[in-house]
Amino acid sequence: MNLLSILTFLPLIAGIIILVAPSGWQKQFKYITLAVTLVQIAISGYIYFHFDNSLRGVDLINSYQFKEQISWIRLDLGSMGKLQIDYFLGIDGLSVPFLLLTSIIMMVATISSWEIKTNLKGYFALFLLLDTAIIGVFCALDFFLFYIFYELMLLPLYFLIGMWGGVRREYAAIKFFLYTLAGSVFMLLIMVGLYFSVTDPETGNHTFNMVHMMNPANYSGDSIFGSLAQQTLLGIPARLLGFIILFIAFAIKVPIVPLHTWLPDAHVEAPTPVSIILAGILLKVGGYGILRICYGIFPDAAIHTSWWLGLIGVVSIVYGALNALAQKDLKRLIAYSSVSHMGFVLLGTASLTAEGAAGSVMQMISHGFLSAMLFFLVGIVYNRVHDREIANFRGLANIMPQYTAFVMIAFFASLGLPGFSAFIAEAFSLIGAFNSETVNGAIPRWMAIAGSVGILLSAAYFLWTLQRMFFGQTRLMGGEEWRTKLNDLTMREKLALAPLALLALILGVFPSLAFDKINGSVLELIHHVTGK
Amino acid sequence: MIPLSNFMMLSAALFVIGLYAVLVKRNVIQLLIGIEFMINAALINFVAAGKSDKNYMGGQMTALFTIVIAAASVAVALAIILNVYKYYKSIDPDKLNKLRD
Amino acid sequence: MDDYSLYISDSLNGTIAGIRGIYPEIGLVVSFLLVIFSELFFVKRIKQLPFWITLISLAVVFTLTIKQFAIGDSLTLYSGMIVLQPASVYFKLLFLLSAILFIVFVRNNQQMQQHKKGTGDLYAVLIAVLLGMNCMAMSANLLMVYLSIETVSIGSYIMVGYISGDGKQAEASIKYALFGAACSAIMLYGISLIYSFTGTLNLNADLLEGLNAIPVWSAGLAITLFLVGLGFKMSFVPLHFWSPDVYEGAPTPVTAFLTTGSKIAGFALLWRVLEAFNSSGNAISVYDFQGLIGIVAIVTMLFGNLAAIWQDNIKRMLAYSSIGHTGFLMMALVANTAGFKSLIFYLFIYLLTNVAAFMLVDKVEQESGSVNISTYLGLGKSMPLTFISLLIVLISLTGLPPTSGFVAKFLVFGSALESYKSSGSSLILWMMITGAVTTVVSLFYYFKVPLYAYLRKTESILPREKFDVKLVISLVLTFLVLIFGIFPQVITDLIN
Amino acid sequence: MEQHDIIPVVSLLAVLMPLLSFVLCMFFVPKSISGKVAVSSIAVSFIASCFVFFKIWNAGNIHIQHHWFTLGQTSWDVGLLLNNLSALMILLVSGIAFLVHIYSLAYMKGDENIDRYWGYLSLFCSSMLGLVIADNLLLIYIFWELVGFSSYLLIGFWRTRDAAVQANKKAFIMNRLGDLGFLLALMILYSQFGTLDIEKLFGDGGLFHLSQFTSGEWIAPLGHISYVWLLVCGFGFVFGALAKSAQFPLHTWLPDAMEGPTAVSSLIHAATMVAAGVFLLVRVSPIFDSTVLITIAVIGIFTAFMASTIALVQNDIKRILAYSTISQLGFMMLAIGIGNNGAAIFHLATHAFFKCLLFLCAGSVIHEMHYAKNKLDADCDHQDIRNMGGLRKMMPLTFVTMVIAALALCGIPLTSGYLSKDAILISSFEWATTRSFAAKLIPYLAMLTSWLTTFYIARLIFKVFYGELRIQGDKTERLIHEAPRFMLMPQLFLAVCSAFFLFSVNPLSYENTWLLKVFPGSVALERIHSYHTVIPALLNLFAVLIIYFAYIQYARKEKAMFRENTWLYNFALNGWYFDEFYHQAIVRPVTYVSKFSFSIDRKVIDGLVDIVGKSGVLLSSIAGWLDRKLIDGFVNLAGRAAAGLGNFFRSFQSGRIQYYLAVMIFVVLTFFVLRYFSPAI
Repeated sequence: MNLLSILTFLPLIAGIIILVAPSGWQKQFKYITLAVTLVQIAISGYIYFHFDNSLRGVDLINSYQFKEQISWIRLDLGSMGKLQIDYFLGIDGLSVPFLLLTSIIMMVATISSWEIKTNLKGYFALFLLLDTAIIGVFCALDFFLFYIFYELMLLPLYFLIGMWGGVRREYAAIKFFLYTLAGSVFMLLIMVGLYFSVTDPETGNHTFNMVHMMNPANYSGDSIFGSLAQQTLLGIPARLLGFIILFIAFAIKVPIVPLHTWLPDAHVEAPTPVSIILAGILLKVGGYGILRICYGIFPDAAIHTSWWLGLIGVVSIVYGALNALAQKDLKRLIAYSSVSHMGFVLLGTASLTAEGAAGSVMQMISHGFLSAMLFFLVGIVYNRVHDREIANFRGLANIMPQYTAFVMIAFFASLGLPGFSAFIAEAFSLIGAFNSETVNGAIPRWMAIAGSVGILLSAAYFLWTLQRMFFGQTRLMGGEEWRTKLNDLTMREKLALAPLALLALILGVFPSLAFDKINGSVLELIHHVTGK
Repeated sequence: MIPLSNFMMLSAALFVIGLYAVLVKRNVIQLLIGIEFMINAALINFVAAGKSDKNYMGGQMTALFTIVIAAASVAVALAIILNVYKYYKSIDPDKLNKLRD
Repeated sequence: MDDYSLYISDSLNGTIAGIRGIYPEIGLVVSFLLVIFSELFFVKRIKQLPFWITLISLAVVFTLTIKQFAIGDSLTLYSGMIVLQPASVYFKLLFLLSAILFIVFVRNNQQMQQHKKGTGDLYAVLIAVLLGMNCMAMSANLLMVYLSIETVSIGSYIMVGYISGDGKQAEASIKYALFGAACSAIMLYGISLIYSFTGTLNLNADLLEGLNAIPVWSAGLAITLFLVGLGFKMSFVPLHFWSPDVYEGAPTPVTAFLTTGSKIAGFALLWRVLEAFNSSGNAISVYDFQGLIGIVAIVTMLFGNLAAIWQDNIKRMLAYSSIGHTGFLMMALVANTAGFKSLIFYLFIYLLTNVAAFMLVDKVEQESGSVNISTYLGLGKSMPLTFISLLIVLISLTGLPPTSGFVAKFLVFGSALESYKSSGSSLILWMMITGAVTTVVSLFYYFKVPLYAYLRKTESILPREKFDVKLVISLVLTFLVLIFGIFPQVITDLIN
Repeated sequence: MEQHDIIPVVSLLAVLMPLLSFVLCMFFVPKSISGKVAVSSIAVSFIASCFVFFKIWNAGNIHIQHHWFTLGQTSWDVGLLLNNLSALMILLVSGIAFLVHIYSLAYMKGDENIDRYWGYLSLFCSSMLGLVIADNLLLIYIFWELVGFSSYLLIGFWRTRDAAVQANKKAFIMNRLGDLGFLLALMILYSQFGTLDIEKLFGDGGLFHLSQFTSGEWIAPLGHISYVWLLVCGFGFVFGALAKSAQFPLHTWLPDAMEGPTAVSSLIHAATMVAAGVFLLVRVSPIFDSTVLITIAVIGIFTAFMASTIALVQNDIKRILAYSTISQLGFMMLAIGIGNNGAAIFHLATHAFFKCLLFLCAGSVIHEMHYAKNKLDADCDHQDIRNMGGLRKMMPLTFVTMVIAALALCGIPLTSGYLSKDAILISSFEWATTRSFAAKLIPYLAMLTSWLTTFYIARLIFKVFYGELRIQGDKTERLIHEAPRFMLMPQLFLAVCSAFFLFSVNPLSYENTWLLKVFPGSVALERIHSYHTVIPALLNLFAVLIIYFAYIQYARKEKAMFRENTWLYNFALNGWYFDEFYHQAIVRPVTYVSKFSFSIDRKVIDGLVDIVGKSGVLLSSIAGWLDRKLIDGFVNLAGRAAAGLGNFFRSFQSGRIQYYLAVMIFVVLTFFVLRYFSPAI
């Protein structure tokens, strides 16, 4: 049984066990889920360290690793030929870091789920279903399978936000669902179009295999997305339209500026563990999708639109940071800071340089750890006093010293202090963006300069918050009653925070841990897109 | 002999009268009468056109069947109207609007 | 007189030869008589005898229909009145399946069982309606079309008004009857016009020549009027007004049957007419069917999904959603031959999902008395099994991946894309885009149910869930909907 | 291990020992012995740097590298570059740090979170030492920001004081602004040369020298871009240095940084960190072309002049010294601007000693004043020189050492300050001879600034040590007594270092200081003999006059020559209103823009999305009421957005059968007419 399949379906089985188990076992559900996440960490750790860095993946099908390909659906559609869908899992440099990131974040989210009190059975079942869907998205190499896992992610999140969320949870949940579904339904149309354009070299009938979609030889002459047919849909060249629609579908997840308004609502209303997962991993699915699918399948369109992608990236950075500066609610501030930090991912990717792309993947990993830590920290305060307004707290450092230490680590790490992974990621994204004009002219230099303003703004809003909430004389809105409630970190909370801080530090000091795995695939992706 | 188009004119006129009755009448039964007018208009057409179609007698056959079916549908409709009257105490179609959006 | 004698012997031979092709219909007639007979004499002693007889006879007819696959390509019987093709056999199987599910539903429906008149007559009427549907699937002659539509319509008026427990059902049946009668009258007039223009009733080449000969607008008028009757059965946009009120008013099992059985019959007939027109020379010159269906499909999809947003009554919402699905299905029709397999698959999945949905809605109504979505507060926890399967069914109706609804929509999109490749008309593109947009809109009103059931709490005490046959059947249906989503080839290999 | 290999290991030891003590103090070691751990670690690193200094000075460079990570094709390495500059700096930094550590033992005794103090101090030392010996610009950038971060921690050490918390945020953000320039310069260099290794770039035969500048184009190994980018790269480095060394546009954070403990101010904001800017400029000096050098010189001299005018009127002892540091750094910038890097480094070294000494003495004075204030519990500011006076008798040793330092600052002969200041002034005069008239202005401005320096330091000395103690309350019994032993020892040692003999045998001419010989100036200045004698003489003559004048003014208290509330006085007191200007010009608009963008976000984009997506959740209740109103109307106006459209479709269901039939026929007929009789379809 292939490792990836075990990693993907282990949580699903555990989820079913929890569903079937008598609801009296409230306490055991937590421990079952924790055990599952620990096993997942073991497996993904094993995969990470047995990953052969020299194999490049991306568009070379035989250089994917831990592959598993079983024929799943063979529909005979009469004149439309046989529909061939395979259960095809495999990983390469782009997806292997995300497996480890997902398992770790899931473990931290489980620890933080100790605070959930109502309807534990439903909660942990949905939690594990979400886990399966996310791992599946990162491993799937068959577009149909990818789409199923991609949609499967929405259902549990809708209920997790909807049933355990804050005051306006329904509005947030339905808004999140509608946003993502709107993007993915049009992705379905493109997927159908691609399916009919691509034929599998071995079996000769149409296929969903993403890697076959990446190499232009498999496109039949008259097909819609065939590069030589130059068909146009609604006046726009078909391949460009396909790229734009797929990009929009993933951009909603990233999120980029015009399509980001679901993020603050979803985060503010979601319970802490869910917003940890939402920020830690869900945003990375968008970035991963752009790299793997948009850039992989439509490389020619990617070059044309790289200027626009860069512009959107820069706008996201600056606009997100400015918004974060104006927030009064701490969680909403961190949500907008995530929008700004994910802007770097887009800028790095649009640069189509090795530094830029590797920087953006590194930024996704580092932002995964840091945003999970930030949301967990906000959750700690919120669980104690049920208030997140920055203005209501002052001088927390005096009554919660350890908490302040972790907050300072998290804040300084996310604003890009060297020694932490975010600095390496953001610096190399910007260097790549700046460098791209000499290397391939993808995006102009001023975008890198405008992007670097984002670093300054992130320093501004993080330090301003630190100064308002943590330093100075202790004055709390809730007065004495809050002071008694605001006790310092418990062992459980430290157990969740310490690994994240350590990982951010280790990746900052030894970035080769991540870069060695990513380099091969990034170079192959750049070669695939720009031909250099 | 009278050309087919005259018959078609007559049936068209009858059809429109029936349609008018259906749309305007304040009484469900008169509405049914309107529908019968429309069906008879079709009958005229069938019989008139049937004259030229010698061998299959298509027109006559259809007319016969239509008469039988029209009778059946009217019977069912009247039974339902009876039932409606039991509850609504009126057969004005505008009154029957409990089921609406 | 003697010149007629030539024909009598031929037509007699034709009728005798034709019997071989209509065994299932004969079976239905026999079972119709049996049911009436058992209803009159034996019902005192064995209360549910009519149900069992109907069930057995339907099973027998099912096997007879499957045998009909052996007839190979199309076989015209009774001098062109009906034609038997594998396509119509598939449709017949779908009718039988929806009829069987209807009977089982009626058997477990409290409202029906407590009715003083008993359900024997209902079964008889059902078999008559089934016979009408089979004829609809096979008709090749305009008279046959009218006859079959009328049998099905009159039968369904009776079924809708069967219980007339309160004003609503009576009003529903009168609306259905009047709207139906008016539409069939218009259709009849359309047929008479066609007949007087072309002189023939058989849907074949010379009918087309006749229509080519006359000025284009008059042919257009005749065919448009003819399509009105057809539209009534399928309830696409201009002809849909009756369906929300009738579906809300009628008893739930009948609504389930109407939304599935008679709608599929409508599609079968439209398929038959299109197939007849297209196979005998290109019908485009006479009447642009593709364009009409395209526009109607777009408007129906938009209307069905957008209007459903406001509905609070669950049955009315499902009515609007079935209008939306009609629009989506017409996209498969536009792709004519290529679309047949996706059409049948979608219809089959739509049949299962809709019946399951209505059964679950009926169970919720029966146990908690709430018909409106807003009164579903907190039921999610107290009736877990019901609401989980209702959730899966609604997900399948929306078309989200793990369920078969997604595969169905995917196949229809595929066939539409295929037809776009061959014909290249941008109308099909707009249809696909509307299809995508309306799927997103449909998510919103389908998810109002779990929104109220799970996300909202209530203090009032809630009914416990009773584990009865209806729940078992709906669970089985939900399981099928899920399994066909993961392994669709189980079904598609059967259709070829 | 052969001779050559020990040195890098030792220098690495010098850097890592403070880091070890940072980790120990912060997490493991109890409060009581954290001081000893910190001092011993800095002691070890001081000894190590002495060893490295004597091995490296004038004996060729050492450059070892180790692979850090590969990214794409380029592999990034981490390494040590030990040349004369880094050897000198490593000695300077660890020496002064060692002295300040000893000083802090006494100064910070009794503070409740002392372990955090030692931790932060050790972190600062290790990052500063790392900055000095890093071999590639990325590593320098990393240590550069870590230095800024540790200064943030130390300024905000007493985090209950609001002023301190405001100050450290301001310091960090301003430093971060400078770092943007630095990062931009890095990017330009990387995109042109593909590497950031200093040796490869600027070493002899390095890549930078291969690039040609023809017709507005900068052709380099990897790419060719317009010449402007070379200027931008130069200005990037300058901008970074300006922020770190608190020069003209970005200097306002240094005076506020005085909120931190005085020991910290002395180490960081006088000697080491602020010197990092100068160090960086010298490190990358080959990249500057003439226009950039001119700008550096102008900024330097303007800052010097401005800071000295402000220092004239300040009353807080530490703020005077802060502005004096800014002014002296201005001088160093001037030296770099005129191409005499040697003079800049020489002044940096001497300034480090006497400015650190000034701060330490100020620290002792404040320490005693604070002690006295608590005893009298007078509520006056113990740092304000107007409350001090007549400390000569009570703190003789501090008085002596402070006077020596003051003399060094003014540049009076026999002190190291004289040598380094003269080096700068004379070479600026030599530089100006060949330049245009405007350039000639600079040396005279420099001379004027040094006189102003003499005046404000004299004012400080006389106000603090002469006259009577002006603190409220009864001053009968002896309040102030000499600083404790641990504070005095560093002061005495530094006083010794401020004398001339540490740097050159001949006290009067700067030419043959051992330090200058090693650093070649980037612009060859031919020596004009006359200047070498006339300028020092002129300078010192006036200096003595000014000191005497200040003596009369402040020590004897005859008559206040300067009226207090003139416009000019207030202008200088508030630091030329830069703070207010920045607040109005930058901080308020940025917060305004961010509030504006958030309102866009909430109203426009969210609103737009909601209208499109508004299919019922929010509008349903209102629309429901409207909907019932419309149901009876026959013709319904076209609905609003998607919700409205749904409403519009739904309102056809009026429930009346004839209405249905009428609409149905109407639609069928219109379709038929449109289809066949209108040209449209």
